[in-house]
Amino acid sequence: MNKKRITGVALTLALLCAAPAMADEAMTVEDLQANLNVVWTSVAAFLVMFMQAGFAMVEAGLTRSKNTVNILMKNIMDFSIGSIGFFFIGFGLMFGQKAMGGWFGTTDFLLSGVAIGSEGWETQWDWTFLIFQTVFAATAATIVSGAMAERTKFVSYLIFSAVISVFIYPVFGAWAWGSLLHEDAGGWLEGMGFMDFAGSTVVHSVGAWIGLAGAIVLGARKGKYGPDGSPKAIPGHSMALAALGVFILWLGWFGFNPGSTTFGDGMIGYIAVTTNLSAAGGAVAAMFTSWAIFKKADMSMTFNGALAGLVSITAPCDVVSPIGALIIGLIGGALVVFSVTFIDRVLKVDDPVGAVSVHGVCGAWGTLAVGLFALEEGLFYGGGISQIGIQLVGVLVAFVWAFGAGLILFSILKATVGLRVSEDEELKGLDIGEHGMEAYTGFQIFVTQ
Amino acid sequence: MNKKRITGVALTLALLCAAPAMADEAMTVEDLQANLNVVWTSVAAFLVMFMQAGFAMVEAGLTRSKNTVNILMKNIMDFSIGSIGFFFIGFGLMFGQKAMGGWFGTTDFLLSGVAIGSEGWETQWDWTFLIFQTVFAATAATIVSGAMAERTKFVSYLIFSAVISVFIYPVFGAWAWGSLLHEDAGGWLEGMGFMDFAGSTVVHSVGAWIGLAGAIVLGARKGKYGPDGSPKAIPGHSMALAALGVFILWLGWFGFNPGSTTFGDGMIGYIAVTTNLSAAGGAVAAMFTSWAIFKKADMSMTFNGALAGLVSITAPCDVVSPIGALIIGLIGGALVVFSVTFIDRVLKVDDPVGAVSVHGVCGAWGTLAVGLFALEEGLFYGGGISQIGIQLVGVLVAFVWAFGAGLILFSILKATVGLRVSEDEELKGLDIGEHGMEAYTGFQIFVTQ
Amino acid sequence: MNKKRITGVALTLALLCAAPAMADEAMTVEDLQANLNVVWTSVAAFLVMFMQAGFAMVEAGLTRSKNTVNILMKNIMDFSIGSIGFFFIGFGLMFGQKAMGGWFGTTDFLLSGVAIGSEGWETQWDWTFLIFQTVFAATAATIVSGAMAERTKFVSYLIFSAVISVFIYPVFGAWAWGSLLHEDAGGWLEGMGFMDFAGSTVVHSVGAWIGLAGAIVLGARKGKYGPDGSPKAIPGHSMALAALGVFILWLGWFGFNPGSTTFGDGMIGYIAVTTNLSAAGGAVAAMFTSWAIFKKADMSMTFNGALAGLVSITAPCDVVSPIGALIIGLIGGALVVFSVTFIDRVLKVDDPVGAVSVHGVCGAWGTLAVGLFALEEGLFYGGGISQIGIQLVGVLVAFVWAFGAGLILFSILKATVGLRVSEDEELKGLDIGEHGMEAYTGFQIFVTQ
Amino acid sequence: MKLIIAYIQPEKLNAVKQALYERDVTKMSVTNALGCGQQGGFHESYRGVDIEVNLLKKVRIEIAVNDDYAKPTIDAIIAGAKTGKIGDGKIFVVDLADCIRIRTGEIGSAAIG
Amino acid sequence: MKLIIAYIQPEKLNAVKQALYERDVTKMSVTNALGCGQQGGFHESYRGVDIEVNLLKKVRIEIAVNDDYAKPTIDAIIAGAKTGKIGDGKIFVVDLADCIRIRTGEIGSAAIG
Amino acid sequence: MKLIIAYIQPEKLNAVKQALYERDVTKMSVTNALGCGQQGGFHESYRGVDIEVNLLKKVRIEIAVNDDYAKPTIDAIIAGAKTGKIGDGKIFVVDLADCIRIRTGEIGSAAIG
Ligand SMILES: Nc1ncnc2c1ncn2[C@@H]1O[C@H](COP(=O)(O)OP(=O)(O)O)[C@@H](O)[C@H]1O
Ligand SMILES: Nc1ncnc2c1ncn2[C@@H]1O[C@H](COP(=O)(O)OP(=O)(O)O)[C@@H](O)[C@H]1O
Ligand SMILES: Nc1ncnc2c1ncn2[C@@H]1O[C@H](COP(=O)(O)OP(=O)(O)O)[C@@H](O)[C@H]1O
Repeated sequence: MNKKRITGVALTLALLCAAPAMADEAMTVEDLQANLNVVWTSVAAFLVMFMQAGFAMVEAGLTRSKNTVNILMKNIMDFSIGSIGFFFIGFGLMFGQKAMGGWFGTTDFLLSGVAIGSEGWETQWDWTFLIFQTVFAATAATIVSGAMAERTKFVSYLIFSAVISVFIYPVFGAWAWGSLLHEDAGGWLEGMGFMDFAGSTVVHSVGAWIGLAGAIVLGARKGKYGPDGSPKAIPGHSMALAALGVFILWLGWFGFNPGSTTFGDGMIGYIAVTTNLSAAGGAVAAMFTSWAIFKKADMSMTFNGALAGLVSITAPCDVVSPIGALIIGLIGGALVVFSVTFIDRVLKVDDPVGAVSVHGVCGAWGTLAVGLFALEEGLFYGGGISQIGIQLVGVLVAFVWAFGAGLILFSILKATVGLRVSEDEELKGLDIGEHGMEAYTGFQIFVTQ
Repeated sequence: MNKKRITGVALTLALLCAAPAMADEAMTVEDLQANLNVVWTSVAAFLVMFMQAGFAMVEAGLTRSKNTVNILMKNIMDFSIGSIGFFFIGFGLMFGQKAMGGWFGTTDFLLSGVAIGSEGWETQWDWTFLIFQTVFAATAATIVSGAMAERTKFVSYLIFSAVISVFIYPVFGAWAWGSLLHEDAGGWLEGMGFMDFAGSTVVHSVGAWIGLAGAIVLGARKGKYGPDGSPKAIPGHSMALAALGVFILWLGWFGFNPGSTTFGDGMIGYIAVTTNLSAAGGAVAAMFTSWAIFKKADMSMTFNGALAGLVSITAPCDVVSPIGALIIGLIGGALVVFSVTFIDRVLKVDDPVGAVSVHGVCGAWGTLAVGLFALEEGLFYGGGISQIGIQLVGVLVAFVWAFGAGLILFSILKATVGLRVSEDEELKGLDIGEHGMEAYTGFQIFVTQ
Repeated sequence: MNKKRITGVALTLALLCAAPAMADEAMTVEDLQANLNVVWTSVAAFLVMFMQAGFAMVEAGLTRSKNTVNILMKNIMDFSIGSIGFFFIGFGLMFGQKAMGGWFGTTDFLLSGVAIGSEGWETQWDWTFLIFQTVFAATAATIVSGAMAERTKFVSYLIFSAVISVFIYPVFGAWAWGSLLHEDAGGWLEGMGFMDFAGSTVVHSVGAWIGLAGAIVLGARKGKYGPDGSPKAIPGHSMALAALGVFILWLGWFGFNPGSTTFGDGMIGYIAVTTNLSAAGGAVAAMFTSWAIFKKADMSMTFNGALAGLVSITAPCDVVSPIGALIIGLIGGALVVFSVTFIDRVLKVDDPVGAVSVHGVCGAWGTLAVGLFALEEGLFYGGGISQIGIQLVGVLVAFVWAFGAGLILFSILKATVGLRVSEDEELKGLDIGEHGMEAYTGFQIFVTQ
Repeated sequence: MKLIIAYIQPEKLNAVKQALYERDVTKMSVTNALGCGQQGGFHESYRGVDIEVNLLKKVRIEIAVNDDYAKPTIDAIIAGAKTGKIGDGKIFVVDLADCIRIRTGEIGSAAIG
Repeated sequence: MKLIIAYIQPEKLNAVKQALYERDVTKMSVTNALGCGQQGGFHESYRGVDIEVNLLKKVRIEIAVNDDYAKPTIDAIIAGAKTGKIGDGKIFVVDLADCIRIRTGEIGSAAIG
Repeated sequence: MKLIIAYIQPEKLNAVKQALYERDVTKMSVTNALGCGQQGGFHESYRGVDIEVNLLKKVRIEIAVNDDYAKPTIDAIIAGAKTGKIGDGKIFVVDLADCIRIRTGEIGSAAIG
């Protein structure tokens, strides 16, 4: 039977006769709120899904044209493999009833407890929750590709991307967000009072610390550091794509943060305001900071700054004032410039798109900012220092877990399938080496590095 | 009077006084559900409209830079002409009361029965339904431009694009979806029990079979086949645009499939899950299939695979399990690789972007998959073979109608205004020939074919 | 406390127990409508925000590759600075209680009257209203960058962009839309009966007239006019980006116009229909007009035409019939071709992307069209000529205010920090001059002007 | 030794390469160029303003050959590129004073092939 | 016959073409090039790291002429390209051993124009 | 005077520039080119159809030098570009009949440096 037809008819009836057309028993206001929550959360999930396009464009734009096909393939594959893997394994690990005192879930794999097609199926919340969580998991995974761009073996990438989506991300997620589906399935971190509303740490830092581990194990791109260790610029091939990507991400974040209410009420608008102010602050601060330091208003820093503001406000977006949000964004934006420079020059870790700074460092900053700016718990509002202590624990645990798991994972891959492409392939470009094609046929491209 | 002000005021009042501010008679829960349906269906329609950008980017990216302006013009014009034509003629043909036992509609042109500005106008469903159906019609039309890219005369394109939107698509639509507006206006195919929830056949196959007819009547692009008939590669000019397009389409599909409920409840999330799993499966399967056959993970095949998964799940998205959806997508993704190769090498039909394989072949597959995987009617779930028989009838009828009407239409155009540009124009590029300009001024582009 | 968890739980409860889980007192249907309005208005705001990406792509695509970084920087900065400035100052000026008989607001800066975190906070409308109005303000500001592209000093741009968002736009907004937040805070123009539903004049014309003033004060780009004053073509560098931008804007307009109801009911669908028909009409009319005049179907005119249709229908979208909307769009599309040519050849004002024609001229046309086509007030529907008189007043006032304020502002800047880059910088490109980098590293780009 | 420089229509490159291969000339260097010659330009327009385009896309081939190969090489280029229509292109021949293979340091005729 | 190769500033191309036309030199081939000479490079930076850019955009013109046209051609290029600022460019003159028009097979001086 | 034309691997450009600077050769012009030589091409494929790519990316350097600079220049190019692997490239030397500096009108040897 064609549901579409039925609803069409039902609607027509409802409108024509003004009789309760939908239900055996009358629909209640609460049912409707539940339906509204579904609509809102679904739309938010779609916006977050679209962030994949944003990441793809940013990462492609900030790398060289000889590696464009490769980075695009990585982006579509991490989302595809992640969507499947999270459905089978990750979701249950993260949201199922917890084993061993809140360390990981053991139920709800494939949402198997939810009968399909049965009575009341059409008003189910769980599927909407699943798609929303799936796109979050994919976000964490996709962050890694940026930090490891232009030199990672494709087959290795597929493997570790799967591991991130089915294991590293959901396990940490279980600790911090385990109770989102079943109230009594909470993880140990949230049990302590750790606050990370939309995932500064859970999603962004986790992804970034894995990426950091990857960038370290891989080593820098050929030509990134001179013989004397001085960093060289390897400019990306399209600032237009990079900018487009950032705008798409900014849009997607309105799904990410306000969507994390998973509830259709005025908080959506409020969180949209804090999110937007922080992003704007990030862009402004990064621009002026880069201008002051480098004597030019640097574009890639400015756009990174907007992302920095967005990552920073992800954890505190629902508990801070708009002014607080703006300050958090401004600091995030300044921070990202220093962090990129520090990682590039001092740590000498080669992160082509600045993913570690944007998602890792600013993710940590945003998480800590909860302890400072939260209207109830924050230090600056008389909430004392206990919350910031808890936040610090969460930040550190995320680092240890994600960076540690990443190091182990990448070391194993390095020793087995190999993590890095050959020198010759890196020189010619991964597009030809891994995929046997070029991204911009016909265009005369002149790359001497 | 300014509606905006009124609603603003009404809202303020509603919030301040908590009194029923909207209505002479009290609003009911059913009224609200109707409003929620409007919001959801409108948002879904906008997402589907955005697929036009996706198609434009995919088609531009997979063709040569000398034809970019032309393909972009075709994309905006099919949407524009289609929107107008469907409003005047197509909509009534499709959804009006049916003449002659369900063959086509004869009422509701311009939604003329719906009084504008009258009592209750603001709660009308019909306009939302119209915009939703308009963007669907435009999707069918736009598929054709890809299959006929890089050699079709622009003026001919405008003509046949209009014919598709006002006649070929809506007539078939009347048969399969005729009752969506008026319950008693059903077409003969749906009367038989044909199931195509969101249009694997109605939208995608119909568009693709017309495109197939067009590609055949046109003949291959110069240089596509060697003197011995061996296919040559004519690489597209921007994999970045192509990838962006696929991500946009993937997003748009969350309007296409879940939106086809036109109803705000939990089915949105469920269909989003099946849709996403199938898309992911399609990408993964296409990648591994291309890898196995061509020894390289082919990018354009992988991205085509995601679309293949999306097209495949479009018909069955509401009646299959997530696992079923994943399998449907995996098969669709593998299928598209073989189909592209088969059409290219054996049929020797030149379809630059793979539209026939993606939308036609996988559309047929998805429609048949209903008969196999539907939880109630599907063969694999004990539903017997009757449904698959009905689905087969629908698939064949779509082919005969769309391919046949296409052949006639293109043959007439060929004999009159002419369907194909001159050899010289094809060589120089349609951008210069048809539009007197280039797409990438300043860029050194080196095309030797 | 983690709101996310609570709502998740609440939902689960609501679904499992079907008990009123949300509230101390029972939620009413009106509460729900308010929640639905929040969801809809927020989604609409996000779509409008995404128009920033559209503007960025259109402006980048229609200018030369040596100025791409600069135009992208301008786009992100006007949104960022605008978001912050509008929050602090613009919003209150526009929507606060009016001083001096409706000239500007003096309250509600930072929405300071709205207690954060208090009882009922979560159902607040004001924040949603703020984010929606913020993205509108940013739209007005961003229009200016197109008209002044390829020669404006970056630091000057930052300054005047801020002035537009915090002063020029909100003051005019106060006159026409002042009552949207507080019913009794209406401005003098709306008091007269001026109708501009979604901002043909308030947003688009205001932005464009400022841009016109800027383009005049700046003077034309080097090489734009020959020694004899004949206009030269300076083709943009990427029609693909320009087209993508237009599609994004078209999508965004479904937030702009239907979103301006800020109310979730059937008017959304209705306005979507009128908006879409007008856009389609604009594209079609512009194409055929350019074809007739220039003998070629000009792409940039066609895409400008779609925008012209969209701008034209912005004021009258809620009060005209679909046929009326189509006609308005057709006229707008034809108008834009003549206007671009007129401004280019006769006025000899150099507007690289046609912003003055698209947003200014068509904005004025759309505003006047209310007086002609409005089903109640319109001349063609027996409404007499009084409304068109009022509309004309609004159009003229907008011109005088925006163009005048712009002239003053730009003259001051010219005399102080300087408005235009040096000749040498203009030649080399603003990307290198202002930002020390190039947009397309590696690509061989051959620009001889 | 001679350095042969040829400007041809872009779409003839494959045919020229083919013709060269048949005459055992397998080394060459190719760049893209814009040519201005007898072949008429054409009009483009942008936003209603005409543009006279008289720099047309060409391919530039550079081939260093020993003297006895000069004639066959020229013949091959003509064979591959000639259509008889204006715009077919030109071949320029320059004396080559010396030639060095970077890899081996060979010089003169030995280095050319 | 001479082959004249000139490197000029990109924005001077139109002026040079104009000057050549006035002297009846209507055939030429143009490529884009990067030049390194006396003209100072400039600094770019990317993500805070400096890049020394000393390959500047130039246009390369190649014109084959009969001997008596060499001087006017060179004069025309100078007339069109000279600003007196460093970076104006260079002209190189090479003896042309032969010239063939592909379309007709004409050779030598007859083929040049 | 000599005009030295060298085709090298793109990634060797910086090394060659370095080597030239060390020998006081600071002026040159660079274009991108596609080379076909002894170095094997490779396979690409697109949508399952193979493409034989035998035009490989190269960089073309053009340097005008006085006769006594010819040898050091060639040596420098070899020093910077040589890896010993096929594809390293070639150097062609052509007699330069004349050289003019556009800015000053200087001619001959004086104009070269
Ligand atoms: N004297 C010349 N100097 C440099 N390039 C030339 C000269 N004559 C012709 N060319 C090149 O050859 C191309 C074809 O020349 P053209 O005169 O159009 O054709 P044809 O040789 O068939 O008469 C030109 O576009 C230009 O690139
Ligand atoms: N010896 C040379 N060999 C090759 N190209 C040269 C040589 N000298 C100059 N050029 C080219 O000419 C351009 C201008 O030279 P430059 O020395 O900067 O200016 P000027 O001639 O005004 O002193 C350079 O960028 C380069 O492309
Ligand atoms: N005879 C030739 N004429 C023109 N260019 C040549 C010639 N021989 C070599 N080249 C250029 O030099 C490049 C390197 O030549 P190749 O034979 O591959 O390497 P190697 O010199 O190491 O044997 C080629 O790709 C081509 O660009």
